[in-house]
Parts: sequence; C-alpha cells; structure tokens
Amino acid sequence: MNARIHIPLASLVAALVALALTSPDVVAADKVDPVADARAFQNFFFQKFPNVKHEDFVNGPYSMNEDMKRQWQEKEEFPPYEFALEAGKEMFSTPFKNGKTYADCFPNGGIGIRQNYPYFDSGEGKVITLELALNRCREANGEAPYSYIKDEMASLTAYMAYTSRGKLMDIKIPDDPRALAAYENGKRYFYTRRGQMNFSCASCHVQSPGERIRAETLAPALGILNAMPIYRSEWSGMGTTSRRFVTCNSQTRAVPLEPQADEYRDVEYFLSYVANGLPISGPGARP
Amino acid sequence: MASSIRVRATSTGDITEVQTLIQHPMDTGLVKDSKGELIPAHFIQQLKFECDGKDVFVADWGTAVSKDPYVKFSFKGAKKGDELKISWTDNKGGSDTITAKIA
Amino acid sequence: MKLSLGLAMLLALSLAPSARAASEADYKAAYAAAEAASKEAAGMRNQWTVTVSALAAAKRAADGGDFGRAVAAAREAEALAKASIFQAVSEKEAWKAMEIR
Amino acid sequence: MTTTPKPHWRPHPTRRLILQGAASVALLGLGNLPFAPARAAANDKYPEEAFRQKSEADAIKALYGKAAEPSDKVKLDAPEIAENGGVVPISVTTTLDKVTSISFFVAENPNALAASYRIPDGTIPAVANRLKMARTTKLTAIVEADGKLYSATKEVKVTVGGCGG
Repeated sequence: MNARIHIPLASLVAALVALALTSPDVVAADKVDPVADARAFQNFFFQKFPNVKHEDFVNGPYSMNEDMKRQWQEKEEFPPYEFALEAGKEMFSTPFKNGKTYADCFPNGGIGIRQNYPYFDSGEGKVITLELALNRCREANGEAPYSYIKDEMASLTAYMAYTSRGKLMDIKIPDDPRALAAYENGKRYFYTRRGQMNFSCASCHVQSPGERIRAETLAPALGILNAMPIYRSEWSGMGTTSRRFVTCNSQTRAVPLEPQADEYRDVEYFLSYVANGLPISGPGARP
Repeated sequence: MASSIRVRATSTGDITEVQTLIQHPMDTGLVKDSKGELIPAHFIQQLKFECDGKDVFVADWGTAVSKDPYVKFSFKGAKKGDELKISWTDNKGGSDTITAKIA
Repeated sequence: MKLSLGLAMLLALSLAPSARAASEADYKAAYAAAEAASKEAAGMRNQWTVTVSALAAAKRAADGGDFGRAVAAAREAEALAKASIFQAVSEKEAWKAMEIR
Repeated sequence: MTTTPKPHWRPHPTRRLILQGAASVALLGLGNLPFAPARAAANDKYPEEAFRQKSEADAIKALYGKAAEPSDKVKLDAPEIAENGGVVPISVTTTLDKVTSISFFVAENPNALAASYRIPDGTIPAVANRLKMARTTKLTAIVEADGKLYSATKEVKVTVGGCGG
C-alpha cells in the first residue's frame, strides 16, 4: 500500500515545486478591482463559448451539452424539486412558536429578494448568505437552526429562489475595505488548489467546463450558483450551496470546513458578484 | 399531510393531458444503506387513473421506475371540470389516492 | 562468484530493516510526528482526507499489535500532512497564476 | 457499483395472497365499473410473474405469451447518453390503432420488465416516464395493437449506474 502512495506523492511534490518556481513574477499586491474582475470573468466565458447565450450559462452543464439539455427540459416539465418547493412554501408561511414567520425577518417578506444574497453586513463586517440569514431568523425567534446541508434548509432556499426566478443577480460590494477583503478572500479561495488531487475550483469550472470528470459534465463557473439550491439525481435529493461546497472539497480529498465557514461565505460572495446581470434560475435540477 | 401525488391535468379540445409526479422512494431491494444492510424493496406496483368511473390508464410498475416516479399520458372523452381519481398501491400494502379537477 | 556475492548482499540489505521488528516505541514516535504535522495542516485549514485516514489506519494497526504496519502508516500520514502544508504555502502566491485577468 | 448478491425477491406467500385479495377488492370496491369491454387488455391483475423474469425474452413471454416484430410505427424516444442512470426520461408514441398495452424492457437491468401500461379505449397510445438503468443497455418498447405485438429498440449509454448503492 505505501509504495503505491509514495510514487504519486513524490511526483506531486515535484510538480508543486516546479509550479512555484515557474509562475510569473507576480505583480506586487495589485489593487482589488471587482468591477474589472467581473468584466474579465464574464468575457472569458463569452469568448470561450461564443454560441452559448449569456443567460444560458446559469444552466450549468446543460449549457454545455445539447443531448443533456433535452433530457433536462423534459425533466423540467414536472421537476423532481417540486416537493421541496412546496414544502418550502408551506414552511415559509407556518408561524414560529412565537407567532412570527420568516417574512418578518426579510425585506419584502422574503419574496423576490434571493438575487441580493449574499450581501456584506457592515455592522458585522462579514458576508451574510441566504442560508445564514434563514438560520439567524430562526434563532432570533427561539427556534433551533436547521442543518445547512439537509432538506429543510434546501426547501426554504428553494422557495425563496423560486420567487426570484428570472430576476438578475444583483450583488453589491459597499465601499468598505472589509468588504473588498472578503471579496478578495473569496477569489483567492476559488483559485487556490487543495486536496491530494491538487485541484482548485478553477481547475474544473474554468479550465474544463463542458468536459467530463469521470461521469459528470463540468459546469462553467459563470452563474454556477444562480440555480441553487439544486436537486441532484446523483444525490436523489436536494442540495444547498453548503452541501455542494462540502462535497466538492471531499471529492478533491480535501477535508471540508464547517458549513458557512468564512471561506465558503466569501467564495459564494465572489462567485455571485461576478455573475451579476445573469438571471436567477433556482431551484435547479442537475444530473 | 399533503398527498404524495402531484397531478396536472389540462384539457384542450377533446384531449386531456395528464402529468403526475408521486413522492415515493421506489427502493429496488438491491441497494445497501450506509451501514451495509440491504434496504428492503419498497416500490409502487400499480397506479390507476379513473375518470367518471372508467379506468383511463393503468400502470404496472417494477423496481426499475425512478424514485419520485413521473408519468405522462393523454386521453379523450373528458372535459374541463371533470374529476380524475388517481390511486396507487405498493408492494408493502401502502397506498394513496386523490381526486383532481381537469383544468 | 561475483554474481552470488552481489545477490547475497542484496538479500542481506533487503532483510536488514525488517530483522528488527518495529516496537511500540517506534510507533509512538512515528505517530507523534505524524500527528504534529497533521495538526499544523489542519491549523492552516488545508488538511487532506487521506492524511486523516492514514493516521486512523496507523492507530488501528497499533491497537491490533501490528507495529510494523502502524509505523508505515504513521510515516505515510506524516508525508501526506507535509505535502498538504507545502501545498498551502506554495498556493499563497501560486493561485494568482490561474486568475482570469 | 459493487454487484451485490441478488436475493431471490419473493414476497411471503400469505402476504402475496393478501395483496392479490386487496387488489381484487380494490377493483370491486370501484363498484360502478361498467363491465370492462371484451377486448380488455391483459387481465387486470399485477403481472407479478413477468416482473420477476430476469431476461427480456422470458419477460415478454410471461407478459404477453407471444413474440413481437419490430415496426417503424412505434416511435421510441430516449437519450443517447443518460445524464444519470437513476432518472432516464423515456417516451413512446405510435400510429398503430386499437392499442391495448405498452411496455418497456431494460435488457441489462436485474429484471428486464421495467413498466407496463394498459391503454383502455379512448386513451392516446403514448406514454412518457422516467426509468432506472443499471448500465449501458438495450431499451425495448413493445406496443400491443389489436392482439399483435410491435416493438422498437434503442441503445442507451449509461455512465453512472442508476441503482445507487
């Protein structure tokens, strides 16, 4: 067993050393410019896939493969997330023990606001995601928080996403150095290689969208969170953004962080910001 | 508890199109759970659709039908407002039934 | 003659390390080193799942009294932990190479 | 997907009798059913025997008791590569008339017969559903029209086995 491990391990270390030496001499800490980043990010995908309609990127692997798109459209006639959606709608209107409901915690009663999440809370100085806000609402009303990766959270976010379907992603970065730092931290996490596989999010979702990794067709990074939460046939169940981040980590053999860790909140902030202008299409169905 | 059957029946002219999605695990009996034990077979065997007392569609299902099964068909001879009775029974004797109005 | 001499030396060499069976003390030392490296990797929030499973395999082998395998697994865990530390350090700057500009 | 030993699935005899009893009661319970038209499809009972057959040929024999001939009047629509073996959208339509039954057979599944539909008079001979496929397989749709069997087949590539586990 260990002989087999040593060979790839040695080659891995060698590769890392080579990469460190050859990487271009990085420009001294360049100023963080989210607007330019977002434009460059979107243009990268628009040029790499010229015949994919811009708003189609939010459909993940289905924007990359016609045969799969047809299967998806057939599924969308009566989608498997139908039950989660209805459960979410019911939970949203069922009052807590103290009589309040989720509507009291959110602007506009929580309807049609998903496109503004995650947002930067200057009071707390951190990014607040929709899942975090929902659990905080529960705790503020004396209810136990839900697990971030289980069905209840998926049903709630499915309903809130559904009420925002078609609205364009609209994430703001306030003029606050801590907000810029959170955005930058998210960008760094997105491009940082991790796990024994030595993959970063970009290795799959920027360098090879549309190609297959084993049996799965990779989604483009642009608009990859617009369809959250998703019903995955592979999980035969709903998946929140947290569940997706945690499983992606373990697939590269990196030990996942706790759901809603700062890094996850920041990478969700980065990925949502660069997808500004693309429509919300959640809840989604995926292979 | 809400019924396990979701149905969308829309009639255009003389043809009524019926789409149904049912919440059911459809376990094959060949799959192991995380503890390595076999999950016993649990799947819908028969699904019946009836309109004013007459069977309009009967499905006999095996273990190869997907989880949360979906089926679509159309039939003639019904109009808006008619009632469609849908019922299923599974191999453990479980069952559910609802009646829906054709839109 | 020369050939058999070479063979004999090779044979002796390959037998030497396993001649002295790994003792519990060897295991404890190897495990401590592996655990320290693994803690450092976790501290940098860049732990690998294979490091964790190698450490667990080492403990299981030791509990079963097979210190030879336990030491090997502990050494492997240490190597994996060190690789993940190296990865975290080098990625501090290397990530910029992949950034879409 | 590790191949698990196939337990011989056979419900406890008395439970099967109860099931059949319940099924027939349910049918009678429907009471005001006008006597089913003479040319009713295969009997109303759940074709237990057919679902237990392993191979496609045995399943067809158990269900219909006769052979099918390929016909281009049966249009089978299925993906070339299933995005996930657990949820494969499949549909069939036919221009044949006096259709009484439509069935789907997945050759490589543990049991070939996947689903069988009875089409009473007045129902359009077309069905869409979602099936599981263990691995890349031949998919056959059979339509029983005026007592004769017509079939269409298609190969569906499956990358992720659909049966979980």
